[in-house]
Amino acid sequence: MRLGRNLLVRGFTLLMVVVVTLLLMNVVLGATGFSDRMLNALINDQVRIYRQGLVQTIQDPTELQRIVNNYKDVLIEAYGLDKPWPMRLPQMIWRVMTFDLGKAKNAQTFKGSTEIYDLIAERLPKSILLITTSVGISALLGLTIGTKIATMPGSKIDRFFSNYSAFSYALPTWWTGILFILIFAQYLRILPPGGMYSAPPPTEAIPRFLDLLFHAILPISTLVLALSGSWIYLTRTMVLNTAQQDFVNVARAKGLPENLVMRRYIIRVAAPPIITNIILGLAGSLSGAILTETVFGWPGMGLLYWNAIVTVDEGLIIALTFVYTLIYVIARMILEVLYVFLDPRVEY
Amino acid sequence: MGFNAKDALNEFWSSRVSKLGVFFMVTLFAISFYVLVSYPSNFGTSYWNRPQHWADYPKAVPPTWTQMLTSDKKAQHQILVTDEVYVRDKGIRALEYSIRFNYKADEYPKFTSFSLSELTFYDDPPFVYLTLERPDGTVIEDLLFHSIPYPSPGDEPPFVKYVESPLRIYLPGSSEVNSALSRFVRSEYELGLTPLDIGNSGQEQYIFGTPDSEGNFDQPLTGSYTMKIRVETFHEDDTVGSVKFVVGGTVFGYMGTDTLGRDLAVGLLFGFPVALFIGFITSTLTTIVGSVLGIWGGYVGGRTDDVIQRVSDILNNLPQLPILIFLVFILGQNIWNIILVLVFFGWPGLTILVRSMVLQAKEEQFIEASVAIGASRSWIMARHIFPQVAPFIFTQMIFYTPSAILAEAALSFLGLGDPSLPTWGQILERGFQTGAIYLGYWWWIIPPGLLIVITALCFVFIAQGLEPVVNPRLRRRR
Amino acid sequence: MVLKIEELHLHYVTMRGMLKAVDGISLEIGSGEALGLVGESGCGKTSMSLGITRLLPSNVSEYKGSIELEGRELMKLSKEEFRSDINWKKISMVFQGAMNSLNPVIRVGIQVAEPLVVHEKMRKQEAKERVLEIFERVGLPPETFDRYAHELSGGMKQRVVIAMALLLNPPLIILDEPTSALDVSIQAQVMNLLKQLKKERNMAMIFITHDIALSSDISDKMAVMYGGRIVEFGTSEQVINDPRHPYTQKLLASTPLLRSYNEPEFIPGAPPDLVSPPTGCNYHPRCHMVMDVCSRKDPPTAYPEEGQRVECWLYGEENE
Amino acid sequence: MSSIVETRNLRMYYTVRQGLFKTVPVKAVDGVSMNIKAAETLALVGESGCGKTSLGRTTLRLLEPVSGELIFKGKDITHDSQQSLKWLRRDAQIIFQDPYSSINPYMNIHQIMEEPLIIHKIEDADKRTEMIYRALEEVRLYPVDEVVRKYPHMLSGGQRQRVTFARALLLDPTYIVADEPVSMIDASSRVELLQILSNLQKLHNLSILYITHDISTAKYVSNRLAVMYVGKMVERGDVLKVIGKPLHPYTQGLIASVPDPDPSNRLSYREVIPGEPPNAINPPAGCRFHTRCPHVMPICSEKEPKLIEIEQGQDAACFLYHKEFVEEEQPGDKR
Repeated sequence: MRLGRNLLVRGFTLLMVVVVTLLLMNVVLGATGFSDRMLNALINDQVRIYRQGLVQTIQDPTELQRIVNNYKDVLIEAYGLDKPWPMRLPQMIWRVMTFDLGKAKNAQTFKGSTEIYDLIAERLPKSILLITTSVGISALLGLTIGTKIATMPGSKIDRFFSNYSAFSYALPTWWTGILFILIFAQYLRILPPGGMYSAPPPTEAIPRFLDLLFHAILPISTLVLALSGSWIYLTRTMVLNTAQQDFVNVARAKGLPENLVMRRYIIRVAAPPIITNIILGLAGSLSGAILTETVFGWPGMGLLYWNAIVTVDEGLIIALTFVYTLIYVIARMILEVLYVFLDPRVEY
Repeated sequence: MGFNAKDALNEFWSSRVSKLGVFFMVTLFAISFYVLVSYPSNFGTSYWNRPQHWADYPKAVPPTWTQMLTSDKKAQHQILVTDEVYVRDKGIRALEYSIRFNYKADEYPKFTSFSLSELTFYDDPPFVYLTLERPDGTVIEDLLFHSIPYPSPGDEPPFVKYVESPLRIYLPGSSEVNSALSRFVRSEYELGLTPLDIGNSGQEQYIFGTPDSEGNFDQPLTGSYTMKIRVETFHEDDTVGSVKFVVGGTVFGYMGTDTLGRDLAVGLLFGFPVALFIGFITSTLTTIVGSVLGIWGGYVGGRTDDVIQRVSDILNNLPQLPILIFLVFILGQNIWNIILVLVFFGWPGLTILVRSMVLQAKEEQFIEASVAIGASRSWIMARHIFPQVAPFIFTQMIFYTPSAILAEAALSFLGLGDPSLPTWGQILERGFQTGAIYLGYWWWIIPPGLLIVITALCFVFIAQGLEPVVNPRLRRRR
Repeated sequence: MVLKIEELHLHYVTMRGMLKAVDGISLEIGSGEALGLVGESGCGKTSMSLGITRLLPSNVSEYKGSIELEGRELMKLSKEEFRSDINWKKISMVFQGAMNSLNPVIRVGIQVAEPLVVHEKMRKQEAKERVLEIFERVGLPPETFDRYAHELSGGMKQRVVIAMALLLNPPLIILDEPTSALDVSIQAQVMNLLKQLKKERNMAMIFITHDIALSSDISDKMAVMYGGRIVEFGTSEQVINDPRHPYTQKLLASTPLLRSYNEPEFIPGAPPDLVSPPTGCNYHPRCHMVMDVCSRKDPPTAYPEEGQRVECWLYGEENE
Repeated sequence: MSSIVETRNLRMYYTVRQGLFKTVPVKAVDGVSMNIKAAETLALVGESGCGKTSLGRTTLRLLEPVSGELIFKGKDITHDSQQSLKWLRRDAQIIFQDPYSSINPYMNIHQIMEEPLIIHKIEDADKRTEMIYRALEEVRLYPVDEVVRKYPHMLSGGQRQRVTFARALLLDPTYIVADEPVSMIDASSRVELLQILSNLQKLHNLSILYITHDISTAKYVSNRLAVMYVGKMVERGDVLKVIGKPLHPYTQGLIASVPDPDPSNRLSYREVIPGEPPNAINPPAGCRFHTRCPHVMPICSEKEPKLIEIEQGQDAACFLYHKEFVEEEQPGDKR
């Protein structure tokens, strides 16, 4: 079963990516002494709570101090702070994987939880909503416009889009976002400058959805502007390359109608490499999303990330870095599966 | 077809985008060179990020040229400095300064202020008098009088003051100025205004205006003003470094200022060499690492290649920005950290590309021919493999430059820039954090972004122009 | 006559200037006849086949002349008429390099069946049956239908491509170097197959090759191309046994023979650059019988024998 | 005449990846014994994938033999290290098939020709130039002054191939492997190149291994002919004898497959070998040709025939002629 094996291989590679990321993160954390500081903060926090609990029952300060110190020693051992950081690596990796990194410093969920896990669980769907919509629209634009202009290389519209792709490569997403806010929200006042819902949000389903749509127009346009340029151009190049192959000529000689030639002999054949490039482009869309969320105050993980940086929240940054890697790997995995079905030649 | 440098150059030059790119590039380099020569090396820490340096500057005002777009003439912010001194020795010894300036606006200045720096005195502290001669010939005598405070007891002469930070007198805050103006309008226009009235209605209109028939100061008096500054001293060796008079306006300079009063033109100019530096260093290092590993792995093959391939595959599969954020956050916001991290994640992409090209290049029979002749590996890599991939590598290097600049800008925007080196991204970040978008401070937001885009575009254009020249697919044999 | 071509021109624009790939070619093929088109690389053989099937590259600058197929003037047809009436139904083609002639991501059977579905509006199942029939005829097992191109050997791919060309039973089939990528033993198999098919179906063929010996294996008539023109045209017997044009003579003399001994000769110099061809006769710089007039004027067409045509001053009238 | 190159039971396998972790050997050369005498041309013919190119490369140690012996001028060099083979790189040369790929397009002809001289430490620049000029004159590339300044793309295929001939000759070798040197050259120039090659051979007393799939050109340049099929040598002998009266059924089929220009060809069917060659990863047991052989016998699928002399100066490996001579099993045979 070649298909299954291929998928297995890709899955394994991507799993390795996650493992390596975790390892890399924790080695950096360990080697820079960051994990020591973090764990110390965690322990001190717990010790403080413990002491508060005991203050009521134990009156003698030296006795109290002794018990508290004992407790602290136990914690230090439990967290492995008495050992050098390489020894703690497996434990630390586990901690990152389970988001056991303390509480967020300056962010909370809607319900008021400051647990990192809760925060991410709340923010993740909002980010995914933004990313998938934008990636979907960009891919659609890339495919339709790219294949269209590939049939007329050198034309005005073709040149327009090749310049457009150069611009969209050079245009920082976040600056585009800022410009959009400046134009559409600040001067024209036709669209909201940020957020996900109006305050207070509509309660009924349909107005609520429309409100969301209204708020999503600018961030999605920003991301689409950033992503679609290169995708259009790539599609165009791939389609043009494929169109030069001999079998396309054969198909024409067979008297197949041009649209069938286009569909079955050009787009169908060019699809796998286009998908490959979309896979590679995903990394770009992720970073674009972090910045776009920041600019528009879209309450997803990107905004959380930015908050974490501004408030110097180590635990949150570590957790988010891990989650972003995970999202990326999962998205790639999905596309790889698609790819295997598209290209019968694929063999690793 | 063989590689012909002249044809390649012609082909490159024939495209409009390449010409545009080269033109921009030359401009970028010229500006960067100017900045390198004229700016102090500690610009970031000692000037840009030191609020005192910008004390005399207006806060968050648009560029001067914006008044060309409106019918009203806005008050231009003027910082007038002089150290040209006339020493009068008859009678009381005095250091006299004279500052001439033009005032052309339709509105009054926002404020005025006076500063004095590097004062040295040996005896009693000097007195400072300001007298303003106005375009219509009227003179406001003793607009400001200020006596320098006595030195702390125990200090020995010479007494040196106002070196680190100058003496700064904000005229609207001074009741003496109001009194002087009250005297002035009474004697000149026979208007009975108390110092309190003056202070409440804004002293600038009395300094810079004349009353109309109804006694309203609606229109500023435009023309040439002269501010006379007299420092009366009590010892013949007393000196003053320089004096400064600020006419606070609502527009300033070529690029306006931010909320700290920083002259954005100065900061934006400094961004040129920094952007080029980050772009070039990063792309050069990335290219060196990426192509060496790519050529080596591709040609030598075997286990070395496997390892290089695996590592580059994994690194290439990571989402860059989150990891960049993480690493720069942990390692510290230092330009070298940023560059190193960018290189660390940049090389695998190039290695993968170069390797695949080398795999193709080494199938060429002249490689085997060279082996058959007895050439060593290093000879073959240097003489036969490298020349085949070099033009491609060069294009990739140019192509990678803007992405390094953009990556740094993105990090800066997230607040992870190196504070000792102001960049366009950092200026934007300050603007964003301050809420410049919502306050409508477009001059703080648009120019830095535009410069990033133009710089990146210039490289993209050049790379695009080079592509058909070096792309082996477009340059097939026969 | 199945095909009659008169004064066909096909010129391209290139970076260096105008390239006259086909420069005034005339030929005719009767039904059931195989025409061998022989020439060295770059002489315009492939352009000629593209000209007949109207598969023109984008840089064509001139395309004129007359192509008559079964009495119908093809040059007058619109693009769409040509596609629906002529392509594959009347003229099919086997391209050089079977590997590249097949779409790598579609099963070969479906590709072969396509013309039936498109031109004859056949249902899929019916089309498949027809394809399997023709597969059997060219010696391909039925499993081939569901294979992808990369899963087949070179010989099998060539058979698939031939089966595809035969499918609609066109009156004319153009074969462009159909065996050049194959090993000799497979090449012989394919040639035998073509001979059989030609006999069975009474098809006219244009067999394009650089190998005059291979061409003799199937051709009834031969056309020798040099520098964008047909320099000699006649029956195989006439061209091989009694070549008139100095180029044909030398081409035959330069072919090493396996079964008898000859001391092979060579033609000095290189084929002409079709962007800046020599004046007069294209061949004169390499010709061993060159005369003064050859470099000055285009050679006349002579008819030394019934059915034979030579473009050479050796046989030309003085008044030309 | 003494042998310049001799192989004894030489084997060369290369591995291909099948799936992710499994690699399988392709038995490109699977026990070949042959010799090339001084100043003789041995033509090695066979279809693509039969191992003829691998055998040629292995005799130059450009590919590593897995077993057997390789003897060059009487010296066993099967296991010599590449570093110690620098003399061989001077004494034995190779000419490739594709004249467009076998010289570096980024160098001019002078630089291309100079490379072997620099590698082999001929320090004197004037002397190098003199050697280059002499070699180019020998291959009739005139005017030399102009040619040396040209880049490969300014030359025709035939001219480029002459440059590769000249480069191979520069270091005055005794042995040359010519791997399909004319198969990509136009018919009209092919003969000229073959003539140059023959002349050079006589002039320099070269031993040449002429690898080709085209028996008719082999007939004109070689003294002896060897036929390979799926890694094995099935027939060899005097070239005219083999072509005139081939013994092995494969050779017979091969020769029958090749047409001469003759209009009567079209009137008859050609005798052909049915089927396609098996792949060298899993060759058939016994005689490798038995799956396609018109004369197949039961023994053919069981035992491997040995290559032995059948007629004076003509050897074949076929049970039609000798049922008793079975190829001995080699230790490397069993996987």
